[in-house]
Amino acid sequence: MEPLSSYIILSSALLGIGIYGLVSKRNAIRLLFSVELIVNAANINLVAFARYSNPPMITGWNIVFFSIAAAAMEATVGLALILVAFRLNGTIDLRKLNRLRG
Amino acid sequence: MVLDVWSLVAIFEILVFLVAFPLLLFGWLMGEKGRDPIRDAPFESGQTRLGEARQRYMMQYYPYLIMFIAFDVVAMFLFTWGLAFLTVSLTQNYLFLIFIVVLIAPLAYALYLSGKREFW
Amino acid sequence: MVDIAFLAISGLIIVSAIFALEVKELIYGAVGLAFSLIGVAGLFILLGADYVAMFQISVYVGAVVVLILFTIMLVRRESGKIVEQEEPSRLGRGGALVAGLVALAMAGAVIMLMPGSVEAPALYQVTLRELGRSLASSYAVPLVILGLLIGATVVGGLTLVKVEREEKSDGATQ
Amino acid sequence: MTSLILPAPQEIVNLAVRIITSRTFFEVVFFPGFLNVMLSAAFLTWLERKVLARVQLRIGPLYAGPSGILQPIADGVKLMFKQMIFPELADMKLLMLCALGLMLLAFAPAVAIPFGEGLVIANMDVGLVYVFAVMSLFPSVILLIGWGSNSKYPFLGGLRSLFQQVAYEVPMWLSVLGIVMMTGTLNLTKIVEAQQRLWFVIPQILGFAVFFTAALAELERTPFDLPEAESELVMGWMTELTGPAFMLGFLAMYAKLYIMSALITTLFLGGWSGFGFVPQPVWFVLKTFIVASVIIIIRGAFPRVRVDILLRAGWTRLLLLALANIFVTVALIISGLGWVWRI
Repeated sequence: MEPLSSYIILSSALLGIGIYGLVSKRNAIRLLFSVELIVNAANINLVAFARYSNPPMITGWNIVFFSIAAAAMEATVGLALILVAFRLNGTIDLRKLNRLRG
Repeated sequence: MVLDVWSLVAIFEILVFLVAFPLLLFGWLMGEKGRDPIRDAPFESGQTRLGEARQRYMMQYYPYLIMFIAFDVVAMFLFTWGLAFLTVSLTQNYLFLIFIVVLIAPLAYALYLSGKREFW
Repeated sequence: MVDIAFLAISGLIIVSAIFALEVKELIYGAVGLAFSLIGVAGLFILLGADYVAMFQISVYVGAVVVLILFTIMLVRRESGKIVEQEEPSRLGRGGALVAGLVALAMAGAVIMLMPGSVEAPALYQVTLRELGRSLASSYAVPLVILGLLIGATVVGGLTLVKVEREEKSDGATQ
Repeated sequence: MTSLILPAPQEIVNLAVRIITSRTFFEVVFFPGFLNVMLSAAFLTWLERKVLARVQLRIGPLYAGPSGILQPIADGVKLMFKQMIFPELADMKLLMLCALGLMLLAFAPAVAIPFGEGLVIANMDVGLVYVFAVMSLFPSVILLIGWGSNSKYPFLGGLRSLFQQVAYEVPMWLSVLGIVMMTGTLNLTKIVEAQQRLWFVIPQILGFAVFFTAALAELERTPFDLPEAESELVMGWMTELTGPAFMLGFLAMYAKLYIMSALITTLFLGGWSGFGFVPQPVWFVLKTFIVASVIIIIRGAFPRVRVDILLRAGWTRLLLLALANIFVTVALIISGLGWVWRI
């Protein structure tokens, strides 16, 4: 087994990639990808800590179940929003979706 | 040499890949190459091609897709309940019944919407 | 053996996550995301959480990725081949910088604060029954709230996407 | 020190012999594993043509081997040497990747299915959910094939396939919940062991009906073969696959049929259990092929249904039946009959 720190480094890297996408991408679907990646980074941490705590706990798993379910629901609503935005504006480029700006 | 369950799965998948990929590669290497505008035209039962292929979307079935995502999650949670059903007390089993009952109204709404063609 | 598996899986996760964000075609991006999520499921398996991994595959890769693919196909309908014109501008470089700093800070902080190197306890077998029992006993209220969330998602998503009939008929008459 | 750098050839040979003669190797490569699924899928293509021919008062394949049994091999060789033609706007890399992915996905569930007592490659605790999780990846791959072909028939076929598989996945999962509740396990070996006294098809008859219907839809077989309706959509999402790529897709579909029949056998028909001195794997394979034959005969006997009716029926009737099955199971367990299936 690897030490716990390797899992944490991996999940930090995934978090970094997700934040990079959130900051620099303009396509709404890409942003959704980034959010999913960040959620997954958190899930990796939860499961890893559940495995490495002594004695191992099942709590981490349960939280991950809820996290995955909530992320799936969030993606559903997000995609519906993207669909509506595309229907109204003909684009999903977030920089062009600034009709509310005065 | 005892391998654990998931490495056996990985070995099996690698085996399938090692058989399937050379088949594909072999066919690609042996086959004739080069493009021909008539032969490469998409199959349209002998008609000439009219417009983009990626045109007709079955938008009226979108509610089914959203229901699928909702009930996929519900089914996975219900499996954990099914596993514990024999060992959990009856009062705690009611909880999962509430979990199902809560979802009946949204399901009915989605079915109602999917039945109305004019919304999609 | 396990070390090789961990390295391979983490490589898959990172590479396909970057691929998902950087590739030009959005469809390929979705495929990359699917591979990344499968990699995370593999990581869960390494950590002994088989059921969580199956949950991840069936909900994320089996359901969410399908919806993402469908939406991408719908969104690209009228707008030609490439939807986005990405410019690798200073925004991209700044984003990379911020992301790198955040990741470094996170990893550094956690590893500094952790007492020594934590070793895993001996392999444990969580029986799946225990899992269901803990869900049924300790997580009763969250579960019902999750049910409400799922219901709200179904209703909300459908109400968002559906076309209002009056609007449509108005457009037809004008 | 020299042995560290390069092990003696004798050791390599010894290791190879030990691997090849090991039980694991046999299981992975031959019997419950790769060759079994591959040859059974090839056999099923022959069986389908033969049975359909009998239903339609024809003879079917005749020339290759005794009564045409070598026809699949001839077909395979023919397809291998065909040129791969992709339409002009198609995404060739994506199509090849998806054909390969179909093959990997179709074979993957075979590892979890027990073909005899202890005769299973990976005896995993989450076997049932593993099979379902792998099967839930099919719709996205098929959708990608339809999209990548950039041709109208495959695209429509892919979309239909997506909606159909997605609609019937949930009733399929819920119909199995009764079995999970009765046995309290997801391990397929233990589920078979629980059926030693009575097969699950008796108490779970409702679940069996739902599962069988949903399996037909998941397999895209008649009466639910809308994704590849020959008279409307040519070959559905497989229209633009050619040569070896088509072979992989076709083989994957029949492997999926075989695996699904094996799953029905495992869950409802007692798995390997039989009587007499016939070995267990023979029983299992026999039952599997009987189920597959029934599925094939249905193709010869029923017409196709319309797509909106199909989807609506899946989400209303079948889902309700699956939920009813859960309540029937709860009643069965509360009434004290649960001991019959206790392991």
